[in-house]
Amino acid sequence: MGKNVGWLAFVIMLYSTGLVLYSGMDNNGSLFTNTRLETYSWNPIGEFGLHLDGLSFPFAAIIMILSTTLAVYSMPYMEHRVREEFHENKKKFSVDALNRKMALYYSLYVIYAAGMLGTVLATNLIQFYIFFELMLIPSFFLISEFGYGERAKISVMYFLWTHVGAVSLLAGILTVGYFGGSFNFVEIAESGLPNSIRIWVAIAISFGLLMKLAAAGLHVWLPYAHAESPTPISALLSPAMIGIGAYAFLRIFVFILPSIYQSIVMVITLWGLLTMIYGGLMAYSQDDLKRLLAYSSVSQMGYIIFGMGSLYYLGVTGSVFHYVSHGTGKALLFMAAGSIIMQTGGIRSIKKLGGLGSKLPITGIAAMIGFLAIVGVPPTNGFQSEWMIFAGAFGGALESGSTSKLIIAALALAGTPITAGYALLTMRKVFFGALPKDFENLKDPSPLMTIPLLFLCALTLLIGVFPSVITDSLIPLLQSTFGAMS
Amino acid sequence: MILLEPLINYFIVSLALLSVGIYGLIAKRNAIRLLFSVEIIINAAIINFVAFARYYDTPLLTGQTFSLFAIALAATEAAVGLAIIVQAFRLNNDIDVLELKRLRG
Amino acid sequence: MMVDASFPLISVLIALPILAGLAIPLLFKNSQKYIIHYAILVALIELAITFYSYGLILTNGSGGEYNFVEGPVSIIGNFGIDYYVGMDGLSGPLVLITSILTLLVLFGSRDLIKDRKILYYSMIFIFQGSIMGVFTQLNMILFYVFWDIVLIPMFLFIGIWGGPRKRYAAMKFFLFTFVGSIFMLLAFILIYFNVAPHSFNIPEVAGKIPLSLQVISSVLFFIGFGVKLPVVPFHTWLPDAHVEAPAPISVFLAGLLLKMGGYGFLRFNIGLLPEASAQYAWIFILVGIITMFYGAIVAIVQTDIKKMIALTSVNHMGFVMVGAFTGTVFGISGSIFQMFTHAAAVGIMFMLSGYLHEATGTRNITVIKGLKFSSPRLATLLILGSMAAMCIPIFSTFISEYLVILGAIQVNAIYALIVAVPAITVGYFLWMLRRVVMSDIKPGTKKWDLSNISTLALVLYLVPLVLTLIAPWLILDVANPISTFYASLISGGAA
Amino acid sequence: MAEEINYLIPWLVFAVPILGALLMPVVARFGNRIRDYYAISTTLVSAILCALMLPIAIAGESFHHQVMWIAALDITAGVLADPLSILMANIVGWLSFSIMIYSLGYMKGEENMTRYWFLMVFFIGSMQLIILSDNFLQLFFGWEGVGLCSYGLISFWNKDLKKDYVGTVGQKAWGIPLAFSPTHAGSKAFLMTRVGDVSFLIGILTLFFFSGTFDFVKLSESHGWAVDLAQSGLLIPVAVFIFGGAIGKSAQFPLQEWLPDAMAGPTSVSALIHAATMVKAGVFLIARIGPIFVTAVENVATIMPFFEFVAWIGAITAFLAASQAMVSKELKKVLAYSTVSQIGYMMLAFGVAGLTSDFIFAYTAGFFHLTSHAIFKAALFMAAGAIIHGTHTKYMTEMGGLRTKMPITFVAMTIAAGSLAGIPFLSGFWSKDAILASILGVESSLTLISLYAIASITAVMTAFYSFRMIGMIFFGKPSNHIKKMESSDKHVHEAPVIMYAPYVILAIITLGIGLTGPTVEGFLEGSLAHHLEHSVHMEIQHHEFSLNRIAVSTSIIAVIIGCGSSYLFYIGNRMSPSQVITSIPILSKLQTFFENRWYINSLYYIVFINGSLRLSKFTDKYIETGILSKLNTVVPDYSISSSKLGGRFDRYVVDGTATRIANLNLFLSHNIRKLQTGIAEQYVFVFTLGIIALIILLG
Repeated sequence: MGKNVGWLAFVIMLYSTGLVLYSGMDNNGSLFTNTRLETYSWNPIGEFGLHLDGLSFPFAAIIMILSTTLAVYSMPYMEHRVREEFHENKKKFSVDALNRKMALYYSLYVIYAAGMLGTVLATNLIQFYIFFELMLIPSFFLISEFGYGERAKISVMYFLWTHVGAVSLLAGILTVGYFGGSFNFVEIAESGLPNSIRIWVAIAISFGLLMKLAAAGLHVWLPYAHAESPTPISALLSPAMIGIGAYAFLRIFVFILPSIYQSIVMVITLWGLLTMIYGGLMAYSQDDLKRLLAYSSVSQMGYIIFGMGSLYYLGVTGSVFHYVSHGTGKALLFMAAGSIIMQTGGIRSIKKLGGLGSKLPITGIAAMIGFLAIVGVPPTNGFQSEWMIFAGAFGGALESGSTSKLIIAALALAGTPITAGYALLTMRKVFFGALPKDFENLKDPSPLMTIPLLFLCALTLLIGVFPSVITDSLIPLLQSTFGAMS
Repeated sequence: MILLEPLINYFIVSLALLSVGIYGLIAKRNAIRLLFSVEIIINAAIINFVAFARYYDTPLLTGQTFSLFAIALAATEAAVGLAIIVQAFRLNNDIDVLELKRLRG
Repeated sequence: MMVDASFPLISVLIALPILAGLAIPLLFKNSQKYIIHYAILVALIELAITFYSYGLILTNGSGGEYNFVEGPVSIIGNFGIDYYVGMDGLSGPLVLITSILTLLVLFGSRDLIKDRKILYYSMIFIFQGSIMGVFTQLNMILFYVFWDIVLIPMFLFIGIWGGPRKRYAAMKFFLFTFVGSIFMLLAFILIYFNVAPHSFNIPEVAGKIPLSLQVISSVLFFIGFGVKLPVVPFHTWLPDAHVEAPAPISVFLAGLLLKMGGYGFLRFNIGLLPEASAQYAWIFILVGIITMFYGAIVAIVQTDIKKMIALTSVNHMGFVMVGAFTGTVFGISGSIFQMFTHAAAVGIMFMLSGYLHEATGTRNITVIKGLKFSSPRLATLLILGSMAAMCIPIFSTFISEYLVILGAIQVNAIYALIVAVPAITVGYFLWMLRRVVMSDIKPGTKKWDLSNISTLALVLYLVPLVLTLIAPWLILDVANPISTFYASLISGGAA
Repeated sequence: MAEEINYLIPWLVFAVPILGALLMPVVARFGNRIRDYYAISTTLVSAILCALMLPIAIAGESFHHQVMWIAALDITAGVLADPLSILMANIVGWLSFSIMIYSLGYMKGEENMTRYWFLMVFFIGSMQLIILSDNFLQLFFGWEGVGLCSYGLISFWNKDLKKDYVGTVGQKAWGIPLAFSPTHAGSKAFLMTRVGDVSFLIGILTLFFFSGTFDFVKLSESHGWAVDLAQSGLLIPVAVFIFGGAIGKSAQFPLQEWLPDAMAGPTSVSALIHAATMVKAGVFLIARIGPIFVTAVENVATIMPFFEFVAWIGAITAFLAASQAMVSKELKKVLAYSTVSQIGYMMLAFGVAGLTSDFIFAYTAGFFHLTSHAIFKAALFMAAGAIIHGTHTKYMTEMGGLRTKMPITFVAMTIAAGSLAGIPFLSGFWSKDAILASILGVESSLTLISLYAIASITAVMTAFYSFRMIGMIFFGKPSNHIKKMESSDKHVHEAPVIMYAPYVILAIITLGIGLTGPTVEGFLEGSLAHHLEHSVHMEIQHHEFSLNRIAVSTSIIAVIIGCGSSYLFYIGNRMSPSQVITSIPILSKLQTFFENRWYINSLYYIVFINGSLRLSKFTDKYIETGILSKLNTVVPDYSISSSKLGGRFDRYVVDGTATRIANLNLFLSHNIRKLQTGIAEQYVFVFTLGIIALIILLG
């Protein structure tokens, strides 16, 4: 079907998004309160189930929405990329080669989205791990096939780093699964774990997940993977994929191993704070636009980790909500970066760019809203998630009455202007100021790219003003779990 | 019952014959002399057979039947030995045992 | 309630290939055109019988004890050597993979083996028959007999159709295994004499061996099967044998011969000597772990792709070793499952290395460049194959590996560290893939790619792997009863 | 009688501008003229709606309507139209309407005006949202919306051309340049207000945790939260943190550096945002939460330190800004500094309200000064815009003798500047006098004296710089810049009608309030008293308006000294100011100190901006590339080398043993072979030896 294989992928994505949204809000119209469960027997390991409840709905919804919009966005972008690649290694360009490449791209793309969705809906630890790896392989191929620079080396490094994390997660999961009685989330009894094992389980699982979440120290792979992967993929990779580490963290620690969760909360909060500050600082000294966005993802993941460490239901809601807002915001930014790269013929260094605001208005607006979402300025959903995270942090600190936590919460909040700093700095350097002379004839990319941009802007603002879309089903669930915990 | 000679005497005779045969084998270089000494050794064995059969196994006398076999055996062995010696002589017209060592390891 | 078939099923399983093999020289004296079709036909029949028998065991879940037992028919009366066969949860999957692999090897050898076909195909069938014999024999001596019959065709395969140093490799292979089997025989004899009503039959002997004897015979078995399983000190024959053996044969070599070692450990060490195995389990597990790490680390630096894959199978066999001696249900069923999946995973890799040799004329990883451009189909299959070998969750090698690790964790949580081995495996496979597949092509390399049929043949390797991922109960339902039985033996012994 | 106005009006006051702004790009399709009129009409509609709400304020009731927002946390969004917010809404509404008309003339001929109108209308909408919202969260929405629009409008000319720079280009303080491009100034404004908002957020969230709600009405009704806060010693910090938001937004002492640089934006923007509305948002916030805190606490003593803090911040800012205004050469910068200083006054008033027993008096003084300042400062800015538009320069030194060329602007500007200076019978005089009088009411004498001293000195300085400004622009000889313009027949002409009409009207209003000062103050006191009684349940003692003699005398003396000295220098130019300064060394040192903005700006840059950039460079160089990305090279190399070692070990040791065993066999077989010599005798000999050995053994 030639080049419009993209539309096929788009239709598939749209259908599954519809399913996810429909199953989210199916009973008596009240939004997202019902939980949807299907199980199949997979006998020696437990049962293979797909479960959509308050916690997994926001993740599933954002993953599907992002992949649908990016499916449309990547049609013109990938065609441009493939032509550029053919031009690069001087091979004669033929239409069927293009079709084959696009078909390969879209097949990997759909598997990648399915992998992510699978992880979020899994009800069984092993099934979760299988999707966790399944998610990794298509992205490995996408980077090695369609990336920039020495993509082969980078994709191998990316695969290895994440795989080492995944393997340590596997060790943790197996221990939990064995001592906890079974692998199904519902049946795992935390009491089964002897307390000599607990520390090791906590270390193994959190090491694996924080590697995935690119927390400070374990984030080395992220900037390389993002800078070198094709933009639609990094737009999907950075918000959706590394955020799944947060989902796993909540699902495993908060819901299944609450007592271990309580013991490691302090470490998690501090690590989140460190990641926030570290990611933000690193973003200042980057010249490559995509690397800067990668470091900003590291810092945003710091927010999510910090939210998870607040041991207060509002904080955790905030971190889940921040996954959503970072998802839309960061996707917007990467798409804007993509359209800049496409229009300026592959220039990514900020020093060479400038004054694009006048020539690329829609990209400029989208980038602005994307940055606002990350910084957490009210009309966008970034603010909702931010105030919830910090309300949770303060709530947790005041509830436990420990002033040290209060100071950490205040410090974290004081750290937010760093994000505002690099956001405005990049905005100023790329979109305002003098327009370099060879960008005279630039104009906004084809509608296929601008419509997704505008759609995501609208989505960001809509969720920003009406957050109940996400929080209605999430908060009661977390309130009951945290209630049971304390 | 007639007084039988004590078995040991027959035993001494065959032992003497045996030692003569062995000495012949070891000392002599001529192949035919080797054959003689082998024959002597076989006869010593036969004496033993007969003696033992007479003393221990009177009704069946299996020993004596066996000595007949042994005599036949000695004859065949002599024939074969002579054939080999004739061939050896034809090959290197000398039947000195020390020379015939092409079969070593 | 063991199952019994109407006709002597196992004897047919053993006799059919051997007879077919012997018939080949007679049938195809003059024209060799139809030899491959004949061979495939025989293999298909064999496969059908195996499926039938396996299905019977699977349906009424009687993996725990011996099925299709053909009573002890004494061959040499007073020495206790009698023909006594049966198939249980342990030998079921292995018999299944044997017939699957034979069919696939025939497909593979169709275009890789050109000369002296008659001898080749007859040897293949004799090999298959004897392997069937090994897995189903319940009499120790006959087990030893079939054990050594297997060596002959393999020695010929490596010796005749092998690579440059084929004589050295064949000799080394034969000697290593043969010496190992002597120790095994010694152990059999020791057991024979120390059991009250002298007998070589495993069922009769089980449970009556005193502890002191158990220790000695477990050491002897260790040497015998260790050589076969390639446990670290005795593994040097494997890389040489694989490098020299032609591609289809190394599929047989890795796929089936190594399993004989594993089968031996499980059947004899665990089955007959539970108390000794329980007491010295930690030594065996330690050796297994050393094998794993050693295989993985040495594989990193190999330049010949076949040697690398050989060392990977050393690594995977380490898993079998560890799984067997954890003495837990998960561990043992995991090691059986690992034997099944490893055969398919390494099978495809060896066939691919054969085709790689065809395509680029060399197997040196550092020399081959840009396979992605010169032969795309081969590249994709190579990637999928290495995925299977890396135990990535899309193939069932992951399930077997995780079962083994789970079993190991049950024994002692420290063993969770063996999770690092797959990480190293992933490391060197990816490094190999990067250098071979994804690097830029040197101008002027000729384009060569797999024909449709051979691609189909290779994909068939992956089918069982994906099937058992989706439905692991296909194997585990058969393996579980026997592993629970063995686990009870071990825990009984150790407790 | 609150019910009869239907409940939609308060919602529409801010909904109309916000939705109108969002539709701006669509309307722009139909042509520029339609777009301009559309923008102005939205502002007019919102202003009229505010006027409709006035009867409630006069009657003294308040109207409160709520709707569910985040159901799970039962957070509601709502509208609270009580006398305070209605008065404030009207001031903002009408002033922004007049500025919109002014900007119609001022921005004629500029490109991408759609963005300008979008931001202006959106700004007005979010300002109304701040004023009318009934809870902190919704207020925060408006709060950040206003910050966003000011960022957009300050960096409106985002091509960063040299002419749009604010501040003289060459000037440096401690190595930090004091000239900023519009986009830089915009980001600076946004960042500084962002720091304020962060502390505001900390305050709200802690309050939310203790009280479980954001609603003002709920906060003022149940006082449990205040008791818990006081117990855990967090009452003062929470209040201070919330006040931090006001400091950021209204450019008070620690965070005042962004307002002078916000002049990089068009003057109509400065008029709207940096005079009339945005900077007042902080003051409005204190006016909103001040009474709540006072009533919530049993005895006022516990909250006293907070109000003292507010008063002192106000006083310091007033003094600081006034000093810098005296030396600034740029027209708009002077006005900016004066705005900061006047807001300092208002903060001082609201702070003092908390300190005195009679809360209402200082409260109305602050509010009265807020209204009067809004009016005359807007007029000043608009007039300044007209002058800059006419003379194409922003430096007062390049102006002079314009009173003949721009008579109307001269008259209006002098009235407004006079009211700023506090000339009697102008609105500024009454409101400043009320503040000075309210300071006298403070209990503790020490704070009273010091605050009063600072307030009066600032009054002198204000009088000085306002008349210096009038002198430099309208009196004296025209500068050579003007002469050059005259020669090249680009005459300095009066501003068009559409530009000078708004600020002439405002000047007239200032004059009107000036004449009827006491009655206006009385009206305000009445409605605010109602507000305090109804919405905050504070008991108020009504008292008759009386002119405080000391306050009046000090303000008159201050005006005489200030205007007299500036008259000498600039209007009558008896002495040239530069001579005086060079002759007295202290004065010249002071001047450079004030010109360099007390080095505060440079301090911030060195510590925060350059500090964090250097820190990020350091982390990037050492931690990131130094340690972490080494991991990517070290780990693979290490594993490869160890595997090489393993490979060699495997090849030689393990394989070696196997070959050695093989060689051993060969060696043995070789030697044993020699034993078979082929000589028969030796065999027989050995044979016999064997037999003999056997016999011995068995024997």
